[in-house]
Amino acid sequence: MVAIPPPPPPRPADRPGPPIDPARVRQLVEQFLAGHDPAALAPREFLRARFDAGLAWVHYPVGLGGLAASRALQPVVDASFAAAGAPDNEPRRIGIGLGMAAPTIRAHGTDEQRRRFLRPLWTGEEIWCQLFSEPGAGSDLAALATRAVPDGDDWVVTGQKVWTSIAHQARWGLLLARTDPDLPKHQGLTYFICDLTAPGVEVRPLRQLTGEAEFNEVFLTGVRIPDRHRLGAVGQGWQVARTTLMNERVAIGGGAQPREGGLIGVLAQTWRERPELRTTGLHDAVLRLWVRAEAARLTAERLRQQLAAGEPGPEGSAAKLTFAQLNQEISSLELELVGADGLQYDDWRLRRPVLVDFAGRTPGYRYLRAKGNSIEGGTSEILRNIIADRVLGLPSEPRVDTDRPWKDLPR
Amino acid sequence: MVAIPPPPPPRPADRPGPPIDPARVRQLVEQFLAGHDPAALAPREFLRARFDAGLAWVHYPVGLGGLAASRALQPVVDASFAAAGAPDNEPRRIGIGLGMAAPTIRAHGTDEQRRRFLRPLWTGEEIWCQLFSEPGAGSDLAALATRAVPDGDDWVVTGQKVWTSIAHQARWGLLLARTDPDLPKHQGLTYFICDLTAPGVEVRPLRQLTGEAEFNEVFLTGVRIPDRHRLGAVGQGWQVARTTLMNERVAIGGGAQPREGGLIGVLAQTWRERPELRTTGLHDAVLRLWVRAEAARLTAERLRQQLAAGEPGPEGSAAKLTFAQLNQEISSLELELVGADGLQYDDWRLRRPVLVDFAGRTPGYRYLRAKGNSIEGGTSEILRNIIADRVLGLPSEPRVDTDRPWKDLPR
Amino acid sequence: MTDLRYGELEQELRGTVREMLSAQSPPEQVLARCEGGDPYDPKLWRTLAAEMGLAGLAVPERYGGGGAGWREAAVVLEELGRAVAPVPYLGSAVVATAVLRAVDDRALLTDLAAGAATAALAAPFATAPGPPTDPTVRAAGDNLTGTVRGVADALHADVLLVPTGDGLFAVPADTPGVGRHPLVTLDLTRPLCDLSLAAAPGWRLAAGPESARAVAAGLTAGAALLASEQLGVAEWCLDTTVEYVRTRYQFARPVGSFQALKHRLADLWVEIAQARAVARHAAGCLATGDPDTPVATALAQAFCAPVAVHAAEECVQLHGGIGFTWEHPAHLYLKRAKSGAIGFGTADRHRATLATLVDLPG
Amino acid sequence: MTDLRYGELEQELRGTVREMLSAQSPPEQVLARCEGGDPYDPKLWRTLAAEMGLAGLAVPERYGGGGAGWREAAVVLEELGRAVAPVPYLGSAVVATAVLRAVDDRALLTDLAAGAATAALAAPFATAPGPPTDPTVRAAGDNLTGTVRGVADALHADVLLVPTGDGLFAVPADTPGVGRHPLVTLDLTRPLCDLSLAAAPGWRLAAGPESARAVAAGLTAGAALLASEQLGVAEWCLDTTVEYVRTRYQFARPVGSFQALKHRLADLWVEIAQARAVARHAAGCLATGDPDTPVATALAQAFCAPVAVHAAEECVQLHGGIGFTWEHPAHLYLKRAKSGAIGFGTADRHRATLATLVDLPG
Repeated sequence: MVAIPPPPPPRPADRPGPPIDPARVRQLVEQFLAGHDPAALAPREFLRARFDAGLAWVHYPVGLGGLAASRALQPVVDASFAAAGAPDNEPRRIGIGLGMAAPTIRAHGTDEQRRRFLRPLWTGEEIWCQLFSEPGAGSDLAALATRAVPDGDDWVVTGQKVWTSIAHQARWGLLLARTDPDLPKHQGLTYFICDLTAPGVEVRPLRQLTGEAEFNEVFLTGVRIPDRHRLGAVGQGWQVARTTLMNERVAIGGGAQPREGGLIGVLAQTWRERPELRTTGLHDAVLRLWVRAEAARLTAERLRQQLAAGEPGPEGSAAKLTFAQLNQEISSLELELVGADGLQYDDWRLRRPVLVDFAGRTPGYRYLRAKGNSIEGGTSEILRNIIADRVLGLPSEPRVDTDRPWKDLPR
Repeated sequence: MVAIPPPPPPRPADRPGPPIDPARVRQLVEQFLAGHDPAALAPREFLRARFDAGLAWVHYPVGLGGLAASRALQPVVDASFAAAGAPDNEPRRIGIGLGMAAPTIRAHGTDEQRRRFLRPLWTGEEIWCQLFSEPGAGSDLAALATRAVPDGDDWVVTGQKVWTSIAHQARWGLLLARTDPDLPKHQGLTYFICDLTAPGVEVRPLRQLTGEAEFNEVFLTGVRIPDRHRLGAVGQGWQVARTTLMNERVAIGGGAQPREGGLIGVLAQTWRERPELRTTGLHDAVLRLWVRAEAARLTAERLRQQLAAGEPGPEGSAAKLTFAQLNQEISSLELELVGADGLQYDDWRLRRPVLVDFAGRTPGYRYLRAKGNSIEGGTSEILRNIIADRVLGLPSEPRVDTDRPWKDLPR
Repeated sequence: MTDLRYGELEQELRGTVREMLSAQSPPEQVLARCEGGDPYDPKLWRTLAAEMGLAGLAVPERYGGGGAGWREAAVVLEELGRAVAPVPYLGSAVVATAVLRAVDDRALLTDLAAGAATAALAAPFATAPGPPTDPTVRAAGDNLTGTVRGVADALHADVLLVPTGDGLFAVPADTPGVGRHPLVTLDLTRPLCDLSLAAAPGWRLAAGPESARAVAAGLTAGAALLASEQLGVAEWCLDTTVEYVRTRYQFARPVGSFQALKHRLADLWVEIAQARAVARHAAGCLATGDPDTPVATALAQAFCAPVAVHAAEECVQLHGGIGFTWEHPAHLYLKRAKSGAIGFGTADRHRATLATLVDLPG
Repeated sequence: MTDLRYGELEQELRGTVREMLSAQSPPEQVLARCEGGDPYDPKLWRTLAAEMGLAGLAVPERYGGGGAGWREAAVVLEELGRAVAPVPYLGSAVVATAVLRAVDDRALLTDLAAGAATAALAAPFATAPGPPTDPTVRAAGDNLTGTVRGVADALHADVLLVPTGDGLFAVPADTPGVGRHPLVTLDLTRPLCDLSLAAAPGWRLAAGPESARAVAAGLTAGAALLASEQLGVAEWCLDTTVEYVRTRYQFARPVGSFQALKHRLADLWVEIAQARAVARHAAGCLATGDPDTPVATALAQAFCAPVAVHAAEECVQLHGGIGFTWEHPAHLYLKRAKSGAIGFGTADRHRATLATLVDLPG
């Protein structure tokens, strides 16, 4: 639940390897499979070997799970492995590691850090979480208060983080902490890799209005982090965090959807299967949402075509904004459509899901969970600010927080 | 098209007269009518006599057309005169005089000014207009640039005013001008009564997107205004203007409406009379607007009941906001409903109407004219600011314009 | 035109109820009760119904009631909505009371007025006022058999008012043959249950058209006055949000100083001011038996229900992360608002009713 | 999935058209033409149609056309919408061209491609694609009699394509027996007229089902590509508004720095980005004869028409007083947008079409 800062400056690319085409990459997978029978090897061993063969994420550098190849080849590799019945690394379960930690470590880590962390990250042996948001720093992430104080070769960290997905299963956390409160807020931050098994780390479930606890609060009390687990220079935390957050936004942008993919499909199905619920007024409402959902789908598709053609557009923030609005309106209408059935819920007991299951539960759950879509990963208000400022180039509001020492800011 | 400043501090009431009840006031009207036969007297003579009898606006002081009676008695008086077939002063035609000039002169004028101006204002012999808005000072009225420079016993005024209803027929204008550009913007203003027949005053029609020119631009070039036509102290213009604008808001709040009064009635009538236009989708849209229009009507009625009971509520700004939204949405839907007929317009020729005739023209005219409802008399954006600041007490935005000399403000 | 203001006595009543509720049942405590699995607060209900005598507000004085009528009950409901209070006021003191007034049942009305009994109409909470639907309970003599799904405020009621094809019956809720099966509800604060009757003995309150009229009176009163509860829900949501954004700082400013939020909250305030007029009109019409009551009731539900939902949704959103948590009571209001938008029929249903009533045919 | 991007050639085409339009027909000049009573700009049309060869973009190469197809014509329409240009491109180069392609009329297509003639389908502008309606013109031999109301782009056309109960006819517009009666239109920039035919001689282009198919092809192309014109209208409105609020100061700040306006403009930008994808999809489907064309077309009109209206309304509102004046061109866009929302059927009509096409029955 954080603001998304401006995109990072492009980092010098890792040395490109020799040109590789789809046929070549398929050949490499075949060669690998010839030497590594997925049916015979333990999944973890198989994945480690795949990483070492450069077939994990082919656009990563050689030696770090990749072939320095084009990112566009990755689906070819994945499809080839899937066709062979090979185990995957359960990408949705380790989404934060793959989507946010890996690009950040790749871009800002030392060689030692990249060697140490990327392999078990990719294989799923080590799960990652993000320790950014705080109770007092949500949209205004750069105002965060968790302190990191140097002590010998360590940093001693104290503070509270919230909205931390999967922290209860994670080994490592991407931690943003304040190392100099006398500087303006963006300048006094440093980025660390925090061992969640270290003394002083306490993870507590954070329950949502759905009854579930998808997230956690993480209390850090005198946690010692060795300086070698600092990512980027002291005071450069905000720049490093940009990489993490940009990749969060891309991750939320999501994959291709068929027509009626997403919640509109659930609504349409109910409409078709339960004619007794239909009224002329609700018919119009269903059609209006269908139109908007289809427009949003085509817009996401257009964005994907542009990205694939190397023409990134600014529609990413817009896609998330629209996704939240539609999910909320569709699930709200669904409850009205099902009427009396909508008065019930399936289960209020505290649960700890790793993934959100919109389709598998009741209309009431969808309605409630969708409320989070406009808060998590950047509120809709912050996304509108981003579009207004960066896409439309509208003048800034008067700012009162960027030039003064962090410690003097009202809060 | 101006912002509405906070309400003025209550002015010490004029001396209250003896208590008067409805029966007594009816008796006074009867006595007056016995001496002044409306069928025999010229309307103007009749109205002058009525004013002199204190039966013009009974809540005004004795000698200024009133009886220092309760305002609630005015409808009794008006009804009695109407029942006798007496001429009225065409109140809609002289609305600015009655609604804005009169209360301002009454509250801030000298005794001489009140004696000079109120009688011909009320009888309709002298029409008034308002010279406030400027091309560069719309929502931010207090930033206006028209300069008034003292010269002997006169002020010499130069500047440009816009959105001036009825200036082409008016004798007098309520003028707000800058007398000290070195002061912060609210402090350097002075309020004048401007003779529109004076040399240097040029009135030009200002055409709207409807094709009509309801308004005017007024160019003031070295116009001399005697100091005795200054209303209030030098530098007190903003305080005086508050009285004018508060009364504008009350005037826009308007009278009681029956169910389906206003544009919703036009839409409902079309719906009923032209069944061939109906579709299920439009049905829902019509019903939704009917619900909102009826809610708005009840809200206005509640406000009126509160005002009548001496409990003024803050709903005045809200009523105007809602009125604009509903007019715009209803007229928009009406165009969609009439379909092919909506592609036509009645007449684009430049006309100079004094009153807006929503019901008498085509759906296209209603659609276009309603666009002005959210601009004129305070934009909807300014009204939302007012509600947020004064009703909800939300914190102010950072201000950059209130403490610096007007001449140094960016514009 | 009905009087749309609040009278002095109504304002006093409001003050008393609000004070009691904030002392005895703040939202945090309601949340704690919900977590315990049974939100119903018998002590609170006793205070309201018996000690303060508010269950009898709409019961005629000759039966020991306040004789004050629906306008006052509506004020109580505003406060109950504002406190998201888990008591069966709407079901017993409004719906059942209106039913019993229609059949002029001295004994039960006297018990209700005294707070000695709580009653519930055995109809699904989602039932809109309107033409009667086929009853799902049949009577064999005075013994009733059948099921009614999703009934509000019945779980702790003493007496059930049961419509059947053979008239309206009263059935003591603890009679053998009466089963009450609690549902897991979206709204944690208004328990629903399925009723099953297996030859449960009762007694007839009315037959034929009088029975249908009584049920209709109950549903109309419920729908009309639910609007006031919704108004209270909306008011709490707006007030709480305004307070939060005044004190929550981001970017070194109170977030309530950001104009986009200010405008949204201003729009919400406008909606709520309208909902107030609409709800007062419905209560006023009901109180005076105004012929406009059916229109006023349908309007109230078509307008006020969505306003409450909108207010609760903005409350959650503008609280940011904290509004999405279980520990903040905002969600109790969201769930109450959204369920209330289905209770006594959806806004869509009420717009369809209006189409007929005000001659805007489809 | 269709290609939703703009190709390089399309971007070049856009640049050329935009440059020409901003030089030859800025909005201020369009306004001046409208004030003169006849907005049609024959010189501009000659430049577009004959000199730049854009009228023939969708005419097959064998008839001297560009053979490029509908995607490129859609780009031209975006620019024409952006310039609110008073030329009959939609009527002649899209609708009539699609009709003539359907009947493969070499002679007329050749003339259209060369810019030597302008044609119009004699159907009311408000006609949606869909089942054919009863023709209002009847044929006696080759002589046509009847009236057609509210026809777009026909006032200055050379040839009228007239559907009758007896097939589709071509009628030279200057033939005796043809009356064209200009209407006072809401949209000042797209003239409409009533056509009256009194035994006007023509020749038959197609009979029976082929005639109906040709008319349907014309209306579908018109509806699908009007979305691109609407996109252009919306883009101009957003761009112009953004530029205005950047430079208009009130309260010593650019009004575009006020967050409420920023959020509204951000929302509008999001809508327009969606309209772009939707309009590209419709043009792409039309270009490839995709079986999804009917859905894409109905979607395009259901979505893009309201976006253009919304953009134009925000443009007027956020310009404050100046946006409400005649002298600022914003109203030309408002009128074009609102009339376009009726042209080829309203969004409501297209939603009803979608209900059938995507199996969401009422």
